[in-house]
Amino acid sequence: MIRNDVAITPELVKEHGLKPDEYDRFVQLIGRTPTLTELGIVSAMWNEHCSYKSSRIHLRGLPTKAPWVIQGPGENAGVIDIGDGLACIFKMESHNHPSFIEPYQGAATGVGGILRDVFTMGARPIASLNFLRFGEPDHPKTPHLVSGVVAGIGGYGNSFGVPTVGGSVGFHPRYNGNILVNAMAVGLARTDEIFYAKATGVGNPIVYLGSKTGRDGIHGATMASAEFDDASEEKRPTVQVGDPFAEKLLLEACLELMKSGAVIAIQDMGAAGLTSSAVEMGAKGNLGIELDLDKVPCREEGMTAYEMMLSESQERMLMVLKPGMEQQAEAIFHKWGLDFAVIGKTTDTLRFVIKHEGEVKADLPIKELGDEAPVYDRPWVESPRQPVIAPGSVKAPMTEAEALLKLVGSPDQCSKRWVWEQYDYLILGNTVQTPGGDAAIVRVEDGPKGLALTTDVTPRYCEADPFEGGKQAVAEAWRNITAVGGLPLAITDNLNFASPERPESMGQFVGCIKGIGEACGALDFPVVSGNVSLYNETNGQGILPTPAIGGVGLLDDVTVNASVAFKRNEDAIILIGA
Amino acid sequence: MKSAVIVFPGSNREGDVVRALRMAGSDIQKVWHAETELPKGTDLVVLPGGFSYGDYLRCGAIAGRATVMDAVRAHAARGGLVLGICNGFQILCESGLLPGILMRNANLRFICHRQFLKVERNDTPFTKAYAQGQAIDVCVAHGEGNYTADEETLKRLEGEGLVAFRYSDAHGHVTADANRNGSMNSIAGIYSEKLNVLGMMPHPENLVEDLVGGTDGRGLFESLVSFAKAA
Amino acid sequence: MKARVTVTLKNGVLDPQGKAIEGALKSLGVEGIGGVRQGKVFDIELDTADKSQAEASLKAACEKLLANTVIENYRIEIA
Amino acid sequence: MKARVTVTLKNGVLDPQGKAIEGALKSLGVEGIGGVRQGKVFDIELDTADKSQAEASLKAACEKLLANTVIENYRIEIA
Ligand SMILES: Nc1ncnc2c1ncn2[C@@H]1O[C@H](COP(=O)(O)OP(=O)(O)O)[C@@H](O)[C@H]1O
Repeated sequence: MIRNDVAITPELVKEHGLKPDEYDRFVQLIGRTPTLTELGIVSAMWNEHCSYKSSRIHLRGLPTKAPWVIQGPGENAGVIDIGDGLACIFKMESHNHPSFIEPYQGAATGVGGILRDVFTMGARPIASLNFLRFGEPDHPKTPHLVSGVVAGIGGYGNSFGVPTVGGSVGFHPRYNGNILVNAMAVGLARTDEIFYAKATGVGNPIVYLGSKTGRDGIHGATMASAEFDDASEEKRPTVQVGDPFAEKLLLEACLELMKSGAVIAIQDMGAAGLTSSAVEMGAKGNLGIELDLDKVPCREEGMTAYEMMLSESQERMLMVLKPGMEQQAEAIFHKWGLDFAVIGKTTDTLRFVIKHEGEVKADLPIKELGDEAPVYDRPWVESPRQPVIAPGSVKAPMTEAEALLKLVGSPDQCSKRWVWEQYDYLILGNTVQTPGGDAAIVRVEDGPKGLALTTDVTPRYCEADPFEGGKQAVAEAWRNITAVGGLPLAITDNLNFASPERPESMGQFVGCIKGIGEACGALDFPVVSGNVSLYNETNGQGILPTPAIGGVGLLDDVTVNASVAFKRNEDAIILIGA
Repeated sequence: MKSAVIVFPGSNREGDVVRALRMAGSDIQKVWHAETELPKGTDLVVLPGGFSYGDYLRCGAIAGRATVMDAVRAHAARGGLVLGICNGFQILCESGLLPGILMRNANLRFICHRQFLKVERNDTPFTKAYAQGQAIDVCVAHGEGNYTADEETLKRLEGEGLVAFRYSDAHGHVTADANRNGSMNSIAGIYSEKLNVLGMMPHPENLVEDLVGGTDGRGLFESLVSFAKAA
Repeated sequence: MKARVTVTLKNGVLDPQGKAIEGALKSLGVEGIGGVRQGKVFDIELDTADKSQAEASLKAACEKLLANTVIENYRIEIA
Repeated sequence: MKARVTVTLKNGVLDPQGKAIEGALKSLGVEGIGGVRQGKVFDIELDTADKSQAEASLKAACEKLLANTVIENYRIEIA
């Protein structure tokens, strides 16, 4: 018998971000009123971030295949074959809203999250990049946001020990109330040692690894409604704090454990923590999952099932282990000073069962939590065509010399050295081209291969014409890679847009994706991973449509590369292209 | 020559220094921080860069008190060679093997950039391959590299010739502009009294190949290997 | 006039530094330590002799710079 | 039992961080700040109820780790 001590009111449903029809759909699915824990679980699984409910049907159109693609979208990160038995694993992800609230920690945990996505698959991270957009430089909030975000990215990556080799910084008033912080991580693994989220085998142990669970990141509105200790005079902060040291330990411990042969499946606990990681592992493997929350290592006392299932505490992993390997795994984790606990098992029931303090707190059909999530074909309108301006009709507002000075002195065009000097871009000793050029180049192990990496998009092009802007972003990434001598292989994307519930911004989204798809198809440059970030707006003012593209290319011989600097006096300068 | 590279849980530049040592012709063994002894026949102990225990309290503070450090202190007392780079320098200061402390950079930010160093003397096991007064091109990557010591200590370091490197321009001139982290007397590295322990903030191990920036860092590792071979 | 400002993490906010120190103290054999949380103190000289003015300045300093009020609390003591 | 340990820089030791904060406060328009020195506080939970034992543990923690006694002073307060 499953008890429900909290009345599920329409207000509570609303605070969980579920629309009335979405809630009805859920009730129908389970055939009864959900418990509070179940409501929390479904709100996490069915929100935009996890379910891609507004974007899914459009993303289907993107080219994702090529002979060198080992794993396309749908896993923690994309995987491509770069020869010699090696795979490059990479992904980009946004942390826009948390970075606006607390720039240092928001950016830091963004970097931490994407690094975890990459090493969850068995890869050792070898480079990271970031794509940043801020409001006007003169806006009172901008300096604080810029310095916090840059310090946070550096603080996490530098301590973790991955070189931050590239990125992009730009400013525009449309980001005044909603900055963009997108982080990309790139790792290396052997093609026959890649790990996936899909659980297999009935009765196998599910283990919890890494840092303890606290009340970090639990949604503010729901916090207020649930009855926590009223004694605490301060409103509980929902900000997640990153611990790069713990992440480094987690990396080493996970890689060591993977080598031992004990790991069947692994999933990092990112947004929606324990909930989405467990559901994903079970659903992908056609298995049920049973968790006993009494076993979860907690940082704070008296945590409820609801809180544990929704906590976004960082630096945690969930794994399915081969039975009998628990002790060996535990020894590895203790050597690295991390928590380890067997907290559940796989079952053949296809149900997601949560037990806590002798009670069943949730009992849900596991596949439906993912598969039956609402999917929307939201109304959208084509972005209005901008009139073509005849070059002859524009009068020069200043001389060429003045224009040049103004351009190179503008915040968007000036040197970004002040940013990347705060990143350790040299660690690991493989950075062949540092930030400041077209694409960065990192050597693969001891060579001879190298990877060319870049992040790009020009949002004002996307605003003027989403389709052309989307195409251009891919083309620019492609050009940046070829400009340093690389063969472009694949991209990851981070689609930052305003509210999908407004047909105009949905139109921008749809247009940009079509453009990206067209360019990727034409250039044999598939999308292997990505992230969608919608609702980037404040007070009805949306950001510029900003589909950031992270491109990866290969150099067969990394010593043969080109850089932006002019090399010698009297060299000829040649302009090529249409 | 046999090098022991100490690995703390948060070390992250151990691979870089292993590569540089190997290129110079050294045998290398990695030693976990919980060990109580160094491998037999160790000539050189290296404390690599990184964030040994997260470096949340004071950089190197927790590592300076790690189990393995007793063995490192004993090795140094016997006259054995010890090299601490970046976090390794911070650890040497915290463990009492070198005087002074590394504080937050003057601008309070982490800085990563190429940097010239003036080689103060070339008659030590670490610098024989360089010329005295030579400006070598290396890089720095740290948030807390601002060398600070009391007046007496500074006087002693200067008086006894224990300053190993200073931040300089490309010509070896020690200028205020070249001293970006605010270190006293532009100090980038110092020796122990017997010149067998060197701590330095910059990373010579990241400039040992033309492909990744230059080779000025090689001299340090080559000096060490030839010194150990001669001994 | 002198003042001390103490800035501490709010309850429930993860404190990686405190955690690392706790672990280190245990491994150094210091007994009886149950938990550690780290904060900051600022010892501040004030140019004024007027207490209410000093308080206003200190409050501004905390809100604008010394404390990150999203995750930290601060306390002002004027000597 | 709870305790607070306060670690501050000794007089005469340069404090670049304090200096920078001083400068930042000025440029933020916070008036009347003459000087700033930054230190650390540690809020420590103790497993013991015996005060003298607690004091001994805290002293050991300070001497062994929390303070660098070459440049820092510490003060222990048991609540
Ligand atoms: N946030 C950042 N992180 C790392 N490197 C950056 C960053 N921003 C800019 N860079 C470096 O500076 C170069 C120029 O920056 P920017 O003009 O913003 O980008 P782009 O050339 O891609 O438009 C980038 O290609 C990159 O090498």
